[in-house]
Amino acid sequence: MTDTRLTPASRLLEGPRGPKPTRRLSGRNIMLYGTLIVMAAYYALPLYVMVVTSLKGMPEIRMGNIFAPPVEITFEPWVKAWSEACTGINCDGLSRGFWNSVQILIPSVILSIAVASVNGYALSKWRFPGSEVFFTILMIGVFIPYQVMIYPIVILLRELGLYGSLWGLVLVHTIFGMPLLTLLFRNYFTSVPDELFKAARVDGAGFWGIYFRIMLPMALPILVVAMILQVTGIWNDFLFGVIYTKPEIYPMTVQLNNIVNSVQGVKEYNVNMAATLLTGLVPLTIYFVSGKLFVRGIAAGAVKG
Amino acid sequence: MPDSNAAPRRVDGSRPPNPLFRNLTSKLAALPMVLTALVVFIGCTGWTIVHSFTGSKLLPKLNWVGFDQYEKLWNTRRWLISIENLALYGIFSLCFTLVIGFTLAALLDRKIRFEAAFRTIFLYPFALSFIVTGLVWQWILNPDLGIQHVVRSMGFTGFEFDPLYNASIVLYGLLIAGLWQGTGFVMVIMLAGLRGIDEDVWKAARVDGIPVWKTYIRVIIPMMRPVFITALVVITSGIIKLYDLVVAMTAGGPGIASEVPAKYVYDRMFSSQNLGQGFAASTMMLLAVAIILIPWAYLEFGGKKHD
Amino acid sequence: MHSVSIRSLDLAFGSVKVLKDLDLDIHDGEFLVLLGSSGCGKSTLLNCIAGLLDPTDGQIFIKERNVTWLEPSERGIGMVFQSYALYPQMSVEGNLSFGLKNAGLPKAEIAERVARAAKILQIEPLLKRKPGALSGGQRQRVAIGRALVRDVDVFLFDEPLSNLDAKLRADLRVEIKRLHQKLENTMIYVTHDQVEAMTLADRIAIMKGGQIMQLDTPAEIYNRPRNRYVAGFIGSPSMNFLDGGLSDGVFETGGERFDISGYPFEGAATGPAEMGIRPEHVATGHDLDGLPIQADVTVELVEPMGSDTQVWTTLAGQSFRFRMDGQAEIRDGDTIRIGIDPTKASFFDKKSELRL
Amino acid sequence: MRTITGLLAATALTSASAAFATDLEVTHWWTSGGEAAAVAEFAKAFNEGTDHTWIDGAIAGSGSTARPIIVSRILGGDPMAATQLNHGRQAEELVEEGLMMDLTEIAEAEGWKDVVNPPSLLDACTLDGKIYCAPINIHSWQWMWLSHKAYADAGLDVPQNWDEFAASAPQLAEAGKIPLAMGQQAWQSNGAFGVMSIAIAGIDAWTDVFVNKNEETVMGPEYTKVFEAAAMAREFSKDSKVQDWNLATNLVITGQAGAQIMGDWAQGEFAVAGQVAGEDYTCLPGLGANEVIDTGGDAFYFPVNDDPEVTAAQKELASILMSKEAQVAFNLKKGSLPVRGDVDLSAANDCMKKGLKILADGGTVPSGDMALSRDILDELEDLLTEFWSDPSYSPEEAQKAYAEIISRAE
Repeated sequence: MTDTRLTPASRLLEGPRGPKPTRRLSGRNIMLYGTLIVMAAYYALPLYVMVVTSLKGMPEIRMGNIFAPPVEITFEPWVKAWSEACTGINCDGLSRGFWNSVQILIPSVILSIAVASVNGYALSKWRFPGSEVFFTILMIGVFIPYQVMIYPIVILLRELGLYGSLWGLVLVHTIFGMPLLTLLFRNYFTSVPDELFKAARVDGAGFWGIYFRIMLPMALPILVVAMILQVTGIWNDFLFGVIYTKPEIYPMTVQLNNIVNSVQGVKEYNVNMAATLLTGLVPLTIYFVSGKLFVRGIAAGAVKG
Repeated sequence: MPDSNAAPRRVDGSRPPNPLFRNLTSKLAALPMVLTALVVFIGCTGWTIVHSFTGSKLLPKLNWVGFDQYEKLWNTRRWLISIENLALYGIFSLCFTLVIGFTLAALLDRKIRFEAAFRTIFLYPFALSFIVTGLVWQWILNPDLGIQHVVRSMGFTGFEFDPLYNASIVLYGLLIAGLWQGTGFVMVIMLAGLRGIDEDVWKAARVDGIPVWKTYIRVIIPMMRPVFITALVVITSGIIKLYDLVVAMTAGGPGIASEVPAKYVYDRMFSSQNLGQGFAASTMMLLAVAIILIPWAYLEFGGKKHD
Repeated sequence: MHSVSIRSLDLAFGSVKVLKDLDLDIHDGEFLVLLGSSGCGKSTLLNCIAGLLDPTDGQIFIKERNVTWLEPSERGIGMVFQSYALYPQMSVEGNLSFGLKNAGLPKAEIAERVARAAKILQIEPLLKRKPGALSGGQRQRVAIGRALVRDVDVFLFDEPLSNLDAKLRADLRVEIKRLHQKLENTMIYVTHDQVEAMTLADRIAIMKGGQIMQLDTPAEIYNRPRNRYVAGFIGSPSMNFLDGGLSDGVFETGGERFDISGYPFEGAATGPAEMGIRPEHVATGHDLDGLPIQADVTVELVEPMGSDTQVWTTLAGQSFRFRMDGQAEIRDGDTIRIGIDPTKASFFDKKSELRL
Repeated sequence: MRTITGLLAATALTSASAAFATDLEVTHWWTSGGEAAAVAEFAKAFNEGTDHTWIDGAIAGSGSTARPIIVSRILGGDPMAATQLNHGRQAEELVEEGLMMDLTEIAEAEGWKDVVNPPSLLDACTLDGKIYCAPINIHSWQWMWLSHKAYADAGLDVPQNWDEFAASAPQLAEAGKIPLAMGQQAWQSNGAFGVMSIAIAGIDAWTDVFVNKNEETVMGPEYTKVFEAAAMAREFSKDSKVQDWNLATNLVITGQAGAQIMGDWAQGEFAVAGQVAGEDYTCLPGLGANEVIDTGGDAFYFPVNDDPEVTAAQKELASILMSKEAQVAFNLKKGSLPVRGDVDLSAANDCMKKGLKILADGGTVPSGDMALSRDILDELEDLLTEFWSDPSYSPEEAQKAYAEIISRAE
């Protein structure tokens, strides 16, 4: 992405564009940073509570307040959440779901992004009569609550013979990821100059040639956004995972739900928090690592048109 | 690159090809989208609407009952409360998300130090599922353990803050958690929009002596219309689908004070085994969505001219 | 032999007609410029020739072959775009060879052709660079090279110089002209810049509203514009128009009577008409001798431009401009005598706007 | 030599298929401490008694979380081998659609008709003379659990019936105890109300409402008393800020709360906590007023499966679930009563024995699950959970709304 003309947005992304605040400790600066710090506290508090709690023992939790740092740090809850917590008669914690989640995640992310990017490409560069109608239907689909679709999709998957299989779930993720991702890719590819597309056609490249050789290599910023959105969405999914598959391939969130909701005597908050953090680790890592690319990609694709 | 589009070399270009097969590959490539739109979104929606006129219980059956399900729906207190809740939550959530999201973005855009750190802190909740969000906020808001407990133990024994156990303020409890989870993403969208605005605009405003806050309101925000539309789509679609958070935090309680339509649909379909009723409620939700969206979608996508 | 022929071409986007029953024949090896202001349909026509837009009706022939419904790559054309449209992720070499690879040419030939094109355009040292690391002029050379390697019959240029600054534009213009001299290919060149059109073209087609107003050599278009639109469009500063009436070798305008008996009318020479006279065809000083039309005018505004000076004034109650030598000393308020040679003027019918 | 190996291989093959080990997936929502321990007994009996393996498909939450998953799986054509469902009307349609396996053959072979007590349990599994489910246990809602520690701390005697409890509640509250522990979930509010109806309005009035669906009785004086009592209970439980029933039970176990109205499954929690009936806690069937129990309970259904191996294994599972040993082991852990009248329950504790005695005396009523459709039950749950959580909701209003819902019941 060196030709700045092609993605005007990226040119403008190098740094903040707002007015430059006066230096030093002016009243305005105090207010600015003050507001930011107060807001940051609100956002950071739950994570802090989760971490702190997950490192405490149950007696300490019962006594003290939830914001106090642990007096005695213990990793017991983490071990328990990962490999010992029980649901029903299975006592192997989250570990059994982790690889299932990975197995679901990878094909779902790849397929949903592949389909949506082709859609976005076709909608922006190869419009055909009615293509906008289908797109509008997809856009309205963004707003349809999943609950409405659960039942008909059970029937649909049954008729396709995919019910209960990993591929059935992958298909469901692809379908429900399609509207938003298609919108992202469509907007992004629309911002790619038509002339580039025309040049490629004159050069004899067809639909797939242009897609693979020209468009896809240019789509890195939006691919990052799509990937982040899909990884979080699919990793955090509980409803589809539990309804459209069976226990051997239940995702990690099902175990999380089981750990959090099966109370054995008293609620083990520390184990719950550890389980929560463990489940959130994959998407959190991705956010911490690629947060900057995310903002960039959004600027390049999501906010236009 | 093998290319079916360019492959059939026709010597004679005098006859127009069948319009159906013109750029056939692109149409084939769009097939998954077309099928999804037709079969899943239109088909399943139609199926739902049709079955809302039946007395289906556990299994979908075509035993017609006319508008009975709708009549029952609108006579059900829980449905009415659900709608009211959604409307209230929706308005608050929409306003606060936009305001907070924009404010944070504007603050981050003011050449501050540690921008990346702040941005990450504001955004990370978006990586967490509603189950997690619900769990942690349920805990922080728990009067016997969380904020209320801590404040009381500091000596303010009269302090009361138990939104999850008080029917009249439970929606605000949901809002605190919902905003925590969702504003980060909107902030990023806004930030991206702000970064897309030409610096000359700022210069012009400074030359004209317009105060900063006024520049934002009068100049910058109007320029960010597409950004706000994207944000609006993201926020409203989230509001309409509001379900997981409620289940994770309050399960609709206390009593039925925090019930929402999506939960009504789900519970009626699967727990009460009254599919017809669930479908009727779904249809009403779809209708509401259609009334709001179709004119907008038409303006936004349908009316666009060729250029 | 015609290189490109267009027969009654129509193109409509919905109810908007962009090209209207358009006919055009381009000779082999000709440099044709499509000139017009934005929205006149010139780029649309070029896209139709390239096969990037499907016409609503009509036929397109390239080298006597009907290509109306062929893919762009099957038409034997190369195209250069305004924004260069270089593939950003490919090196210059990759950009040049992309079309050849798509056509399935053997590697050796691809290398040879790329080398040849690079040599012609003097971009050999740039071959391994990415487009982002090139200057505007270099990018446009690569873009031209991309058309060049394809070894095509017809080159299509879509405002290729518009994104460059003035100096570069002039340089590249010359280069394109040289290229044409060397290759002797047919070139169709779209621009809104009349200087480019005049300097480059063998023939210029001036377009307006999806139709060709005039198709002629630059000189013919400059000297004998077919209608008022072409007359006003070509020439900078643009032509002066005086509103009036024609009768018996006399043009009456704003109370003045001009003797125009020397003008070679093509048809009837009576009725309401407009007289067009280019600012550079207005005579002053010694050149006045013997001119049948002369008048004293008051200088209202002076624009010195170095080589010459433009003077704004009023003639016969209408705004009027003329050009003087750059060295002439003249000030606002001065009175000056000017003269017009009617044979250098143009007359247009008031109603049909056609040349008389 | 060749022939011998061939023969050996053939034998190995036949023996392998004869004792083909199948994995049977069993879904249920028993995930609390006592429940999980109980279901482990079934899994153990199945794994040890057959060559097959019990694959546990526990779904935490409650029936309302698990039920859609179970139903979707069955409809989706990829069902589990066996699943927990409350018997009664819930599964009726699935049976009618032919999605559930017919157990009649095995039931007749093992004489379920003769051993299941009360027979109503098996009736609930029967449709058109065929048996489609295996009843597992008898659960009754009609219990109040009282914490000895809480009363000792407050210096009070442990009450022996609802009226005594109601009288003691203000003093308990003064001593810093929550008089009545209640979870926030709707089914708990509804269940507790049902218990109070039978105890306070009496069996006849209750039967008239639930079995005859007579809304006039709801508006009658007996039920007025029930609603007044419920309003009192609401006041007693206002400081009980927990969601789950077992967290509420835990309040009783730890002496933070005086009492809880909850079904006999609460007993499993007391057992897991190592508490002894009569010493650490007291159980009052029918709130000590009307000593009856309903005979709801859990049942296992076996969705139809194309694979004959699985079908055979499903039948083995059904048989094991009904066996005397598994019944005793399971129910002792779960705190519920076995469905067989012919088992030895000498190991049972005080509370279970009370229940068994009532059962033997015929002091049973049908459960709400069997009497009303899930739809109507859910509406009642919505009503009562709202009533229970909103102090401004007057008993009179609630009574009217209740009557209205009953009037629509089929």
